[in-house]
Amino acid sequence: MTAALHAPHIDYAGLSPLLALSGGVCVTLLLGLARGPGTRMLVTASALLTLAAATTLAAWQFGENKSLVEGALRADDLALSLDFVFYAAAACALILSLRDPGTSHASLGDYSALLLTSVTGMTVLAGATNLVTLFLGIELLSIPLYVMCAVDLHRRTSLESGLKYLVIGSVGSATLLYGLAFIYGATGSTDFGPIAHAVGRSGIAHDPLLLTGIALAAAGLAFKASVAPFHQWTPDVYQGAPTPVTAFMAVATKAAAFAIILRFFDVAIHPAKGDWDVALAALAVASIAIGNIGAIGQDSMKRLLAYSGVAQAGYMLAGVVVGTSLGLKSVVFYLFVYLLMNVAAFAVVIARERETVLGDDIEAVRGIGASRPALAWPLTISMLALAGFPGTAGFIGKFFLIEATVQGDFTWLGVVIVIGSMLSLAYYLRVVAAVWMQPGAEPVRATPVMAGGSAEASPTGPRAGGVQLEVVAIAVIAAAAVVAFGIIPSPLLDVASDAARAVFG
Amino acid sequence: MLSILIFLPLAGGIAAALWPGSGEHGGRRAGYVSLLFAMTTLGFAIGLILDFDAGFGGISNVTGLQHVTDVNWIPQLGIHYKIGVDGLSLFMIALTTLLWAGATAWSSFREWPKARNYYLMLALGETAVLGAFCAQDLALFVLFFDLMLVPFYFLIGIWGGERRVEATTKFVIYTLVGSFLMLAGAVATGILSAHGGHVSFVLSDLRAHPLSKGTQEWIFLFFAAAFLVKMPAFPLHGWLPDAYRAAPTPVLVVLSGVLSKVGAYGFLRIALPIYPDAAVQFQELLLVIALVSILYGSVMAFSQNSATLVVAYSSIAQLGFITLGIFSLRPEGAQGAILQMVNHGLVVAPLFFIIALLAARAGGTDDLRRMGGLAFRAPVLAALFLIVALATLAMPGSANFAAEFLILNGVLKAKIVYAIVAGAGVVFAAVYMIRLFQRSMHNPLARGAESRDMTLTDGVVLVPVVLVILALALYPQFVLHRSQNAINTSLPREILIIR
Amino acid sequence: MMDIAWYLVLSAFIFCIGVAGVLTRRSPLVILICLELMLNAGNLALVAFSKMTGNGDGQIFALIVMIVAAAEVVVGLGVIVAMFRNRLPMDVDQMDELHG
Amino acid sequence: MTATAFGWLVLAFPLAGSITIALGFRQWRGRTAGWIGSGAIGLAFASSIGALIALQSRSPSQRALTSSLWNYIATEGVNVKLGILVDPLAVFMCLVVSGVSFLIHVYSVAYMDSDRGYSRYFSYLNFFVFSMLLLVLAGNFFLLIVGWAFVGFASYALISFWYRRRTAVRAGIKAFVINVVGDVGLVIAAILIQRDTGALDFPAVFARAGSVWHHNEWVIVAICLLILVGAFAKSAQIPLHTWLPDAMEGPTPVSALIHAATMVTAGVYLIARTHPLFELAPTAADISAAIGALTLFFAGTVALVVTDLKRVIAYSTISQIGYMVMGVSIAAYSAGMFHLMTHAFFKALMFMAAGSVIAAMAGTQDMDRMSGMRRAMPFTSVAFVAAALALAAFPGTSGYFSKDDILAFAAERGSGYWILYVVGTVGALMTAIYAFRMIFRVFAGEPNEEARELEHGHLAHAEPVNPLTGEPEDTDVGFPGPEHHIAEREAAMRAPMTLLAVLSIVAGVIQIPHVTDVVTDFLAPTFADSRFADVEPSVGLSVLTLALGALMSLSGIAIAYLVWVRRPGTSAQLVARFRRTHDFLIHKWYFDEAYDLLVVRPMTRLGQAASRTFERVVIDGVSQGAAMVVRAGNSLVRVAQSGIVRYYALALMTGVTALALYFLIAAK
Repeated sequence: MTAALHAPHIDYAGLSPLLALSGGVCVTLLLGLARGPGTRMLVTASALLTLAAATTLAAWQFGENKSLVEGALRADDLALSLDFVFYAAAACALILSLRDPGTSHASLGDYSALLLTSVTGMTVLAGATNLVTLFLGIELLSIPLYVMCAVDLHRRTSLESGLKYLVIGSVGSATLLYGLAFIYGATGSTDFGPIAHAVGRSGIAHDPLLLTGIALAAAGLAFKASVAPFHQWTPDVYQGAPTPVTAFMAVATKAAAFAIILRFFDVAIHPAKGDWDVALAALAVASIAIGNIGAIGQDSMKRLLAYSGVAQAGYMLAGVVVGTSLGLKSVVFYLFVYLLMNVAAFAVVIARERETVLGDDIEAVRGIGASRPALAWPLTISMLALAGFPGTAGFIGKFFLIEATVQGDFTWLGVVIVIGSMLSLAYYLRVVAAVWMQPGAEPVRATPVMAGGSAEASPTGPRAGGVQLEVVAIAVIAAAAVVAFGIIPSPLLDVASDAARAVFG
Repeated sequence: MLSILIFLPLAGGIAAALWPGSGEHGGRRAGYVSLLFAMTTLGFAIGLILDFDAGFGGISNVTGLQHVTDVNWIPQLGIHYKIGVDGLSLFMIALTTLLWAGATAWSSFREWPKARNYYLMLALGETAVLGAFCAQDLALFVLFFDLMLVPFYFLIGIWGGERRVEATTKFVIYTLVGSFLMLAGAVATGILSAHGGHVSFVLSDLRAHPLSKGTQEWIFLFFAAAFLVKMPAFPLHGWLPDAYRAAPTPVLVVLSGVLSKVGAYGFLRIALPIYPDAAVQFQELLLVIALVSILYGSVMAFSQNSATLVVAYSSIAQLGFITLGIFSLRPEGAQGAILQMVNHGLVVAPLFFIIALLAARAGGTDDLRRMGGLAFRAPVLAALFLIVALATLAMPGSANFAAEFLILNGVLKAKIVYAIVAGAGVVFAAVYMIRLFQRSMHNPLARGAESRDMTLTDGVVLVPVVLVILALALYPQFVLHRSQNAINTSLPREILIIR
Repeated sequence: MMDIAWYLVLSAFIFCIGVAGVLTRRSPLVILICLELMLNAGNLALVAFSKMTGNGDGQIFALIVMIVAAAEVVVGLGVIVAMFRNRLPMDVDQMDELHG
Repeated sequence: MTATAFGWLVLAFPLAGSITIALGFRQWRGRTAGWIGSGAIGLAFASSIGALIALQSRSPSQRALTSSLWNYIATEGVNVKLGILVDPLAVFMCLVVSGVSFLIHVYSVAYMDSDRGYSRYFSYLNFFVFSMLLLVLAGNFFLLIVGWAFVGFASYALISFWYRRRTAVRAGIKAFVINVVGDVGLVIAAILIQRDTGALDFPAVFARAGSVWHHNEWVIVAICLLILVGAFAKSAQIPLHTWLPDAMEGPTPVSALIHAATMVTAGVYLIARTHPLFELAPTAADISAAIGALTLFFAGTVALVVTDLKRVIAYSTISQIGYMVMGVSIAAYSAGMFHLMTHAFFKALMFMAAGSVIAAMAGTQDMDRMSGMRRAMPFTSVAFVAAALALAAFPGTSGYFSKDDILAFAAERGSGYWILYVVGTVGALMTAIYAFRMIFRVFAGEPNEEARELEHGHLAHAEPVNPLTGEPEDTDVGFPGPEHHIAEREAAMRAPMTLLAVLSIVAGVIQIPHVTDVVTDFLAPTFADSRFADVEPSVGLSVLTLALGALMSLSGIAIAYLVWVRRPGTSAQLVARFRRTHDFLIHKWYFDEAYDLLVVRPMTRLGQAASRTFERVVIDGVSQGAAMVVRAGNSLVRVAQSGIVRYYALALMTGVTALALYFLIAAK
């Protein structure tokens, strides 16, 4: 088809969440210019309002699957359902950074605005049905993150993580871009629909151009989802970045990446499934192995969670490999769960960072079972859920993924997932043991330190939730949700099913 | 109705955890609260037995599933919340509630650090086990089966003895390796037996659409692994010594009295009915494992110095017998296995309580070399111990013997050689149990040990269990009669025909 | 017109130069430049293809990429400046506090 | 009342007694427990007589009655009822068991006085009687096995009754384990029977046996051999006899009751009870007879040299049971049972007398330290002599007729069975010798100082020591209690001894060949189905046997007199002459040593090896190995995670290239 010269028809209703976000970015930036005691609150409030608005609009649009802007974007249930994940993650990140010393160096407006921008990028990415919007979305989500990682200017590790993310990220995007270029060249279109046609018509078997393109693009996307062997930036960046940012990255970026991976593989090049599924399966196995093995014996909680994130990405990739409706469903569901599990864990890490001088070291959570039950339980639940214990949403998620693999004739991959989960016990249980089964570190008066202590931190003591109520609250709510959805998963499953229906009809 | 039974303990645990009152005083109160709930649960179970309809002694082919609750829990995954009782689960439930009541009572008479969490975990454990015994949906069973681990992980890890963290980690990882494999197997079963149609994990549906032989085989192996680890059986018992030594007495009681049975139960409830071809295929393998477990467990048992480990290894042997009975793939064998599951639970629980009492008298160690002559001023304790010991070694006249008689009967009819060798196991049992009894109770009084009789509170826990043992010894038919119908479902026609 | 292959060869060549640069050079600035090279290799390919297929999408794509590249450079320079302010070494190999 | 009702009563009384004594062990003061126990057994004896009368009132063919309480096990393929079988054989055993038990209970009332375990003792003893009666009344194999195991337990409990004696404990576990071996044999036999005949009740099994198994087919032979394992374990026949001598650790009345009169003869009863099976498997029967003969010879030789009084009697018991086993195995059923009865009388008496002597010796059992008790203990010596005469089969005594009855039957069977006849006769000679060896060494000769003390009326009281090891003991072991004055004095002891003495001498008259065949006639209904029912030793053979028996017994006594009275020191010379032989005998043919070497040690070794090596290396090795592999991978990943960004880029590009290459290759 040829490029349309007439003004493209734009469905503003469908676009509304995007518009809301963009507006919010501007407003937040402006508010940030105001000087005064309440500014921080103000900025955060406006950012939260923006997210709230976007969420409402997304909810309003939910169900009508339509394509916007000449098929450059789609506002379908897959995109929208994952939008919820982005927004929730962003909201949590905002609240968590509310009193975060690390991120406070940035002038207040910028930080929140950058966060919102990144969210905007994710929204675009999730809805992208065109190579251009795909690339645009990825960059729009990444570039603000580069900054946010480095935002804690006085901390070397923060800058280091920012630089690393930037360099590797750019290499990744370049690769992706190159791949997209090839695909465009091979199929003559940037729209997923026509690409799918082209692929379906000629198959990709005897078109080196397309093959290379897909390989490069796959690598670029896998990179964003921190799938091995493109994962190596993850631990370093996660550890170096301010913890709220890490939390946001861990959850939202992964969700966004999987959003586009699902759409790219299950829509654009789905006809060629037979050619790429084994390759993806290999990647999945690699991530599961490397992630789980790497996480063992890590003392930095953030690093541990980073590696576990790699492993979890492997699990979810298995859901992509099968390329079925069930697979997509399971991935979407798992992303929801993944959000909850990680937010709970990170919230606890943040709380302890600010209460002790131990930073994100596992020592910081030692023995909190006795001293801080309000933190101990969420952490425990999230660890058990990540390990896939029953009674938590994590169990249902794994169950679902395995079901997908079996149904998609990739049973062996399901077994690999299971084996991975066994390995993962070695480090998840280590945390739980530290929490409950070891004497607590003696109370220490906290002072601001490298991992970001907090001015108004208080000694660890029996006073559960004494400080930083919002952090504790997030942890508790997320953990509660993990258990709740572990017992009544149906609501989430319904959303996931809608998402799948939007793609596979 | 049944759901109440399952979740009553958990409710009690939560109530205990939230009950007002501070310090160890509050802990005490928490103990009594959860004891009250445990007792109520026991009452429920007894009621269940009383109105259980046994059918006509196995003549009717009805599976005899009763008090069924069937809610379509997670329709998207085809998981039903389907629970029910039949002759197979009936006595497992009774055993569970009885032992848990005992364990809770024993605990509530003593002080515990972090008592509230302790009782919460104990109660969660009971709920999980009861759930596993009631579950009539494969996914649900797997869920409860894995859920069991959580409380026990904490119970051993927080309130255990020396090297508890290593012990509990080893225990959980060993067990979960099995359970996760089982999870994969279970999912595969559900999907594949649906043949592209509507997925359902309800056991009856799964029985209705058997899998192809090849599939059955690998899935069966996964399940077998899970169950054998849980029991544990010979090569997979690596977690047993550490966990048993580390676990606090009440936990140990339910761990070896009930949890070990879940494995055996799983064979009868899941493995045989759903994978009949594989069961026949691997009969020899399982029989060999069972036999080796018997011999190995016995030999280990009479070379241990720690009383706890003697009983620990003895239970490997005992569960070997149960497995033997199950995989004789004959009704007699299966019946014997069911009876023996109940018996073993009943004898092993008082044994561990008694060992705790002995250790208290021998200066806090369960080392047999530090015991001796303890019967001197403790006639009642000695008498109870003697009764339990004799029951454990399957003294003819005990229900254990009735069970072993049936098991050997089944095995002998299936594969005579195994029966003969298993006979040696019976002799070994006599050796290690009598050795245990004599080393602790007889001989001159050991230095540093003092002989005093048990207290009333100990009696409250011990005597009822012993009375049940005696009652069953007089009338094992009570169990056999009610469990007979269940055999028809556990040993589907395929197996009987193929055999 | 010229055979499309030549354009591709050239762009691949540029891409490889960029990659080599990223892999070999230790100064963050040079690395940034090499990244630009890689992106522009992509652009070249896009334009070439757009010429081949005859629709404008590729060129639009290229335009957008340029903007993105600019943004990337800005951020990169910002980070570098921050490093400079904190007297951190201008050597990516010494930024290895985070590892393991 | 019917015979079965009486049968249930026979069981009920001892059980009730045992439970009563056990539950009230704190209440019973003084000898109450003892009298309760004796009373219970007395009632049981009365009920047995009731059963006898009720049975005799029926026509001979109607004398096998069954009765059952409830279904014990009823499931597919297995059906066990809690049922008893009352027939002449059972009643015969009931009479002997409850009768002798009653006397021994009475004896114990005094003998065990002032032992701290008094109530426990009688509770156990009553429980034993209950078990023994259960064994003989059982109506099916399952219940038989139950009783079988119960008596085993009771014997164990009474052997290690003084549980603070290490030797007693060791003896107890030995007895228990060997008995369990027997049980297992019996169990497997029962299951095999059940498999083939589909029944466990005696009448049904015997009825179908003929149609199920061919004559002497291997299955039935195997079954019979398994039954023999059980029988031999209980009746202390080679090779399962080693527990009986050690069982002498128990109180002497226990030795009298369990390890002489009743329990050890259960094997004989079992063979008699299952005779239809044995007659189907003559091979097994012959093996059993041969072993019986071997045992009686072996035990006789050992009894000649052992110096521990109780152990001499123990070996003589083994030897006598050898006779009985031989008898019932060659189908001389009534003869075997008859000898069982007489032996119960005189052997119980002999133990009682020995107990009184040991009491006088303050617990010492070593004959080397005894002599000249005659004047100190006239009553005991008379009783002992009476028992010894019967044991030595002195013409006219009970043992004389019963033993020769068996031998005569062997002769009647002819051919190979003559060997048994010869062995039995030689055995008789040895029996006479060792029986009177005891008499002469204990009662004849110069009184030792205990004897002299006693003549002046006060009883010796040594420090309590373990008679076996000689190591000192706390008096809590019980016997002899601090206030222990029983030798000769107690009426409660004298009465039963007198009665048994009379019986030992005269009981023979009820079964004089071809004159009074009371036992044979009484048991006839039970063995009516036997192929040898009408085989009876001819007059000639009987006379020959009796004559030969008399000769043997007299010459035996003469030899003993010669060696130990006439020419003291002869025995020492003999020992010096035949040192090898003596060692061999004094070590009881090295059976214990062999078992220790072949079974006990290897097992313990195996166990230690398993726990030390296998458990550590293999079982833990697996998990540790897995952990090691993971750790290795972990360090690998960490090394790759160098922290240097350019390497990450390199890895990334490598990954890309690999992926691209895969696509290009795989697609081709």
